[in-house]
Amino acid sequence: MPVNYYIFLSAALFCIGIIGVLTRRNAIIVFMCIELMLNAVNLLLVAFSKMHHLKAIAADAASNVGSEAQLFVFFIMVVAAAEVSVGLAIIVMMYRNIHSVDINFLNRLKH
Amino acid sequence: MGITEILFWFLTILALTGALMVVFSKNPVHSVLWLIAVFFAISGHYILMNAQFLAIVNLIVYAGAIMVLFLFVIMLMNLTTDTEPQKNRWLKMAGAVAGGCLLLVLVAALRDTDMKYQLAQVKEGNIGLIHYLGKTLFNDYVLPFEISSVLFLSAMVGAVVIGKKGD
Amino acid sequence: MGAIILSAVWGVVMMYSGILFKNKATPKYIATAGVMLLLVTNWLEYAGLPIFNVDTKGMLEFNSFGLVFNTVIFICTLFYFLLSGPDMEDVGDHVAEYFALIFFVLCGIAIVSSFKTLLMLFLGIEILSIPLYILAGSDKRNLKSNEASLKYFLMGAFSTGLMLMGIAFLYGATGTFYTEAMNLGFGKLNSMMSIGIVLLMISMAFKVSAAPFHFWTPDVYDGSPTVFTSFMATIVKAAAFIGFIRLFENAFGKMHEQWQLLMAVIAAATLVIGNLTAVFQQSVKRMLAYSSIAQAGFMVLSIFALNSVAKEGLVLYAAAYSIATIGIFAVLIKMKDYSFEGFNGLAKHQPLLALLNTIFLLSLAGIPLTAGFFAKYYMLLAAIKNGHMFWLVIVAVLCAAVSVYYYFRVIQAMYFKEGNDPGLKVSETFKTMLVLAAVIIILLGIHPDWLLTWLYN
Amino acid sequence: MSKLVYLVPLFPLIGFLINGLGRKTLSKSLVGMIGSGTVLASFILSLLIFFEVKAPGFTAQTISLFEFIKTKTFDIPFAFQVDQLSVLFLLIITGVGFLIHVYSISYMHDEEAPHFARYFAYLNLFVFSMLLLVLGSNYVIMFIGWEGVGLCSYLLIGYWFKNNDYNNAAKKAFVMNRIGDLGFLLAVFWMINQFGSVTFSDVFAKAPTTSTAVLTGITLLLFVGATGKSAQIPLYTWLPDAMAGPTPVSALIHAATMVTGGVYMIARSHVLYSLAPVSMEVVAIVGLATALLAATIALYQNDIKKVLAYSTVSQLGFMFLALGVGAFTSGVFHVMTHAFFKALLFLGAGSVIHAMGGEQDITKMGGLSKKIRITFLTFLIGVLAISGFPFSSGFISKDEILLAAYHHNKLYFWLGTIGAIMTAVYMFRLLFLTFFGSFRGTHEQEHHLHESPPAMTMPLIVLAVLSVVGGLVQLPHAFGGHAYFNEFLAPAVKVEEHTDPNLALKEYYILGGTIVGLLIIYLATRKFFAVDKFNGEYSGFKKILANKWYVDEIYDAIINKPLRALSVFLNIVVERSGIDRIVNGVGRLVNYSGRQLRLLQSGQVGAYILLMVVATLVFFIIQLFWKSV
Amino acid sequence: MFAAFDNFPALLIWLPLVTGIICFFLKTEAAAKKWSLLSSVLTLGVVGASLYFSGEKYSLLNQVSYIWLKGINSSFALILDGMSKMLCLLTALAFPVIFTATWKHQYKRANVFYGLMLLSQCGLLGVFMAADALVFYFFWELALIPVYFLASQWGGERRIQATFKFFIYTFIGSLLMLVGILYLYLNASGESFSLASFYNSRANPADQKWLFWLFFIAFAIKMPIFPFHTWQPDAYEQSPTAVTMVLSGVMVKMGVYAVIRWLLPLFPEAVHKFDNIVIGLSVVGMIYASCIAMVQDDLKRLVAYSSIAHIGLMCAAIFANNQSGMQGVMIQMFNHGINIIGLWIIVELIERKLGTRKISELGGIANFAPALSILLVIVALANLALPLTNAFIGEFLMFNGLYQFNVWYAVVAGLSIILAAVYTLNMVKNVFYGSGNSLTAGIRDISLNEKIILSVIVVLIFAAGVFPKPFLDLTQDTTNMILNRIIDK
Repeated sequence: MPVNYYIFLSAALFCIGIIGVLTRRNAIIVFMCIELMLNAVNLLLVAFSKMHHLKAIAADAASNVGSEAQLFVFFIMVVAAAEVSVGLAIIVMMYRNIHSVDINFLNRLKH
Repeated sequence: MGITEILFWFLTILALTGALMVVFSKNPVHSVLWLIAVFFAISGHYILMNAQFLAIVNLIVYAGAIMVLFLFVIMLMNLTTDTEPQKNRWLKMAGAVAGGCLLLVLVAALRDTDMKYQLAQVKEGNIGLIHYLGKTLFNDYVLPFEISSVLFLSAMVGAVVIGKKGD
Repeated sequence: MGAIILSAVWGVVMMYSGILFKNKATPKYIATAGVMLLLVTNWLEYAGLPIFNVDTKGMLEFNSFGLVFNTVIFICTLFYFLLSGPDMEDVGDHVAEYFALIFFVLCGIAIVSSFKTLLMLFLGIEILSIPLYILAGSDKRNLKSNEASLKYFLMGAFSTGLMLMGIAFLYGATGTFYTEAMNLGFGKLNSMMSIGIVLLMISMAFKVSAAPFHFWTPDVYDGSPTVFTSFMATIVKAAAFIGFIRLFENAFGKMHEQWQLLMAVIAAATLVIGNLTAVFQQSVKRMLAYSSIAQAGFMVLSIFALNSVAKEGLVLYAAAYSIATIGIFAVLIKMKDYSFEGFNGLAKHQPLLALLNTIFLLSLAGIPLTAGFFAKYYMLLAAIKNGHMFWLVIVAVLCAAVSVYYYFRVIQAMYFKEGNDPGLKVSETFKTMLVLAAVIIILLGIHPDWLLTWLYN
Repeated sequence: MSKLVYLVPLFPLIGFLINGLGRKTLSKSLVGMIGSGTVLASFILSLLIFFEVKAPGFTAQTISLFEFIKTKTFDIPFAFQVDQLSVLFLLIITGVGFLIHVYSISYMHDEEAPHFARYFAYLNLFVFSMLLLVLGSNYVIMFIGWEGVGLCSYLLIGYWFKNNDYNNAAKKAFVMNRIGDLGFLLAVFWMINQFGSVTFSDVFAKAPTTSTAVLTGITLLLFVGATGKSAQIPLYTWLPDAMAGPTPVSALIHAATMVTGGVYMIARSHVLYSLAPVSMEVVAIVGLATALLAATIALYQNDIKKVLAYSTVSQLGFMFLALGVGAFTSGVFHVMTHAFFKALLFLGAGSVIHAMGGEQDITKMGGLSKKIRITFLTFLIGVLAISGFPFSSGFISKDEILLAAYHHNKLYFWLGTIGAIMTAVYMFRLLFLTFFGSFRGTHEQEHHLHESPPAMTMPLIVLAVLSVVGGLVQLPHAFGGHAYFNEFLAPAVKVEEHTDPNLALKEYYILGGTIVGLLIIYLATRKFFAVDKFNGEYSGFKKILANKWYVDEIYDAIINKPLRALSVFLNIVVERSGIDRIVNGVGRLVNYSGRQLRLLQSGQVGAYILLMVVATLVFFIIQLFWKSV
Repeated sequence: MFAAFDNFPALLIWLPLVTGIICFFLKTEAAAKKWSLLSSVLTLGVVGASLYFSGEKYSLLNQVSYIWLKGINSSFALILDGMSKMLCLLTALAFPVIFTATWKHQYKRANVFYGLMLLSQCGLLGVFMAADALVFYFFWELALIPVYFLASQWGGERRIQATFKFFIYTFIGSLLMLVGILYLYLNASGESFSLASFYNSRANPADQKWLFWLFFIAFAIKMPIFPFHTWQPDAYEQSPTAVTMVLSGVMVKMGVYAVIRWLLPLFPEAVHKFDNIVIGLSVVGMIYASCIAMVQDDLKRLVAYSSIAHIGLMCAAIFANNQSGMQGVMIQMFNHGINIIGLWIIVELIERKLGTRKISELGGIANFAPALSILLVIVALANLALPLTNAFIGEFLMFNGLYQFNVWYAVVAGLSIILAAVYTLNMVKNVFYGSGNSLTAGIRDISLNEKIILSVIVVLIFAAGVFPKPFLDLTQDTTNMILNRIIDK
């Protein structure tokens, strides 16, 4: 499978995520879109890992080139999980205070 | 076109539509569900690339844990009804345009790289299998593994500090 | 290594101290002790007798540069604890947890100052950021604080996304996460690497709050409890810079010319925007937020130039800037009124504080005989030595002149305007620490070599 | 003896210091003694030096005191030069100076002590600077004296500083002198860069080998200086105003000595001038023009001192005419005789004013001849001398000048003669209006009238004698005289000999012409001017003359007002709302842009992230596409 | 780096520095005054001694060089050559005079005031002796900062804006200079800041073109030269007179000195290239400032503008680049300092006695305070360079130099002599002559110490005016050195 496909796919997902971040104003949705971006990255990493693996085994069948990328993905998931816990906590706190999750509702700080 | 291709394209389309629906569906709950669909699609891709461990983790962690968490929060705030006030149309437009341009630029830049003829190995290749990954993880990657625990600790403390009621 | 482990452990200790000791004051002392311990271990490691010997599989390296930098950071933290530690009690009743979070941040800093693979950089940055999201929002009932933490969190997460995308592309292009391994590539960048570099540049620029990715800074610094603003604006920013320069030197050093232009653009934009916007501020706190952007602009010059002078300069700059800013914030925290008028006539009622504050401000403005001068001096020297894009130097110089304008507004308020007594309550330790900080500023201003010689042994 | 020449200026300087510092403590009489005593001392010394110099075989000497300005490129010593010319001036200055000091003692008697002392301090200082002027062995020392006398005249004109008109007069004098001085200074620079020195001997030695153009330039610039100092066109207007000062001052500074500085300077540098014919011509023309212009103005002045002032200007004009036509000695000679009779006239006028209790308007006088006998007689002598009564000093000196002019250019001669005639006319008018007819003043003035004390009349008599006999040292051959004066000066100043076969004949013509002319003028003026019922109003052409051709007004209109306007313009428009506005504008611009950039911080996360994305986009484009092309 | 006290330059730095710092801790006003006076007199003594120990065989006594920053190879180097000595003398002379002249003046928190004064003296002395670019820059700023605080703490109504304008203006200049210094440092042989290595490694003409302006703008602002001068009248007007004296008497000379010591030798080609521009500016500035001075009503502003005119002449003469002009500037730096301080003292006296500086409100002071008036007239005449006063020597030489460079510059500049006479005499007339008014009738004549100080100044004026030889000899060596560097390029 040409790696370009994966590149474009994840690029597309990534950009969709960005668009989501830019166009929605519900904090949770925005956050979800960010998660989407992360997943795009994961997909890309895995694709690359398989690509490099393919290149590597041509030289040496036993090499485990590429595993580092997959582990990186694993760590990304770990971090994402932690981030989510914190992020949701923050959103909840904010909801407690203003009963809204509208990101633009809070703009006391400006200029 | 073999089964792989068919699966690939199916999953791809599923992922993209899902992603788009996440962005455009009015009701947050729907967004969550669509996002889960996207995750499934991506996990499908992982499996296609024989990265079973990641596929499973992705399902468990993301689709399972994280998304459920999201769902809880949304329910808790009962945002189910579409109450999101419309954002300034121009800003929205600009956002969409900007994202589109970004994609355009990326594609334009990546269209003809030496990657064009590179292949990503599918169906076989065993680095994605759990016992290989496990070895590497606990031999070479033990340090980051430990360090990520600090991350969780801080996240936990943070959740406590912020979430704790009172004061 | 010692610093990483110890700070992590001490974070846990702090958590429990919160549970064990009900007395609000206790954690402060434990924390102070912890930082001192950190200093000691770090020092031992610098001296060549590390406590922990961990095989990092080449993911971390502890060279004198990183260690000296850590020392600077820890010293700043010590000052920060002793000056502003007591004021955390006014934020909320999770004092112990705050300290714990700060220690986790320190752990992240220690990682960032010694990473050799992008994975470690990523983890370090995250460990360094996530606690900050919390600290920013730690004043829960205060909407500004909420807003700050939300903004910080959302944008931080977004920039993390960008960073990861960058890393992914770099991996795709080079097939490795190790910075040295990437650096082997000479010659023309292919587009994937360019994308990767640009994305990493952006995310790091975001972390150091360099324009045009600085937008979070004023709001977050303004909204967060001032105690933590002080921490974020100084120590964390400095740490982000060490990560920045490590990354770009080790990983992309050889393609220097090919991304230099963007760095110049960032530097110029940061200098101009930071300084000009600071001019019109009415609240000192917010002015300091913008000034931190402006100062970041100067530090970016070091990454733009990327030569030995630049690295020395960065360490010096980090020290000078952090200590001075911590000092100013420490005084600011004591004030009721954060507006410039609040400072009116301070010299009459608190001559010592006013004097020390003046020294700090002069240092930030880069007046000779203060550390700030040599900091700027090194940055300019590095930029000139770099050879091309001389216009950047002129921009920097003019911006430095503009910066005088808003720093001196405070001095003018303190000395030349009449005002009534703000009625500050300052302890003796506070004063002594502040004096000590000022002394350090002056000494570094007279003889920076006392710090810089440690970089070479 | 000439080695001690530095004592000559030193005495007055000491006098100045003593009187200046002790003005509070010293008594008036003491002050007067010191003031005049010091001058007397230097007069005696000058006499001694004079006899030494007069002795045959004397060569000019240079007494250098110390290094003044010395750089690698040039060297200006502080040195004096003693030769016939300087000694002559020494005598005039100290001699006349002494008399006037004595005169002043009683003229100024009712000033209170400190001001009295101040007055004498100034006078001494003046004598000192004047001596520097004539003694200096190079142009810079001369310039020091040159500006010094200017300063003293400024101080003395403004002596009664309560009165702002006087202050303005003083200021005007100083500024106009400054204009001249600038010319002088530039000439000095030119000389330094041309000859590498400003010492007379070096300069004159190198002069012949220098291009005429350069010499012309230098001499003309020097002459600019002279016009300022010696009140020639166009810078003469300060002198009449200078009459604001006490009368003795007018006598000493503005008649006898300072104003002749220019003549001295040109006589001193006759070597340069005689090599620059153009300058000579200019000098002559300017001199002649001044002589005529001033004379016409003098015709219709009513202030006794103003009349004398304009006559001074006119006489100076004659001197320059003489210099211009190459008769340097005649010019200098006229300086001497003029010093005698003009000082006499001024002091006489002073005595009159003194008698009239400060009144200066001659239309308010008349018939004083019986009241103040001595003054009248001496004044009469003065008038006769200046209007050239045969064999009086004035006659001889003028006669020489006119003859010289005649040989140079007939036209000059005739114009000069007209000038001389006018001189006689206005002097007689003055005489009649003052001393003849009936008294036109108020009654208390009439009662107050009295002869001045001997301290004032003595100098009058001395000067009167000098005015009569002073000329005889130069009595023409035709009248069995001999040019002792020229002989004396010959080593220092070039004497031009015109070999004219029927010189004697011309002399007789002139003599006859003078006698007849004076007679006519006497009767005519008596008829025209001695009208008792005269109201101070003139009309028509007379009015223009009475208003001095409106020169002051013209200067005011074309120089003062524009300059002032310019200054105001610069101050308000260029400085305040120009440069300074720009400077502050930069600051304001910074402020403004700050205020605008601030608005980027809209406070909305969405906007922030959007901006970030856009920036990212730009970065990508720069990095990926722009740089590759 | 801490220089021992075994030679003059070190002594001249440490003495005012240490005494100044001590002064901050003095309690009473009287103590502060006495202490600072003592210190300044000591400094004067040291300078006097250094004047005696001139010449080759004492060269060690007249220089310092201690390694300061190994890392960037800059050393704490000072030298005292003729020009430095001349200016140090001026500085050392100015401060006691200022202290005594303003003795009666009451300052709140006097200890701070005098402490800062001494610090600024230290900075000034440092600038005049620095033989290392970085040290030079340090002192350049060190002299500025205390003056800023002095002016905006103890100044007049609009002091904050005025002095801040002054500060930021000069600060921009010095930053540009810093850039220039850094560039030269990188090109200097062996990356050193020492004056010698700067001299030896001359930038190529192309670089000189812009480096010249980086430096020149800094110095031009300090002097100040015509378009950069607008900070000056405000600053002078608003500062307390003691500070104004420092500013105009000594600090202005920093710019002139710096041009001679740093600009000319470093960028000869550029100097030859731009000399017409600079001289043109200066000459225009002279006329311009003189004209404006004629219509000023505030004594301080009047003196300020006249000072601008004089400085313009100095700058022009420097760039004329010849023996005469250079010598003239050297000696004039000293003389102008003396004269203008004298003028300020008198202005200060008038303001303190009558509470106003408005010329229009004054008049007839000579009737009531003759001593004051006489002294003023003398100083005023010195200010317009009458022969036998000190200024004449300098201006004579400078005009001569200008004349050698180009006749017409000299002619135009010469007009300023006349204008100077006009505004100075106007001032004298309107302030001191005339019959006086109710305000001035109340004035008391000057007291003894004021009299003494002014007499000192008057004596100096005449001493330097009648017998300038010592001054000329003192600066001969520097003049030759600079000129050789420019000619032999």
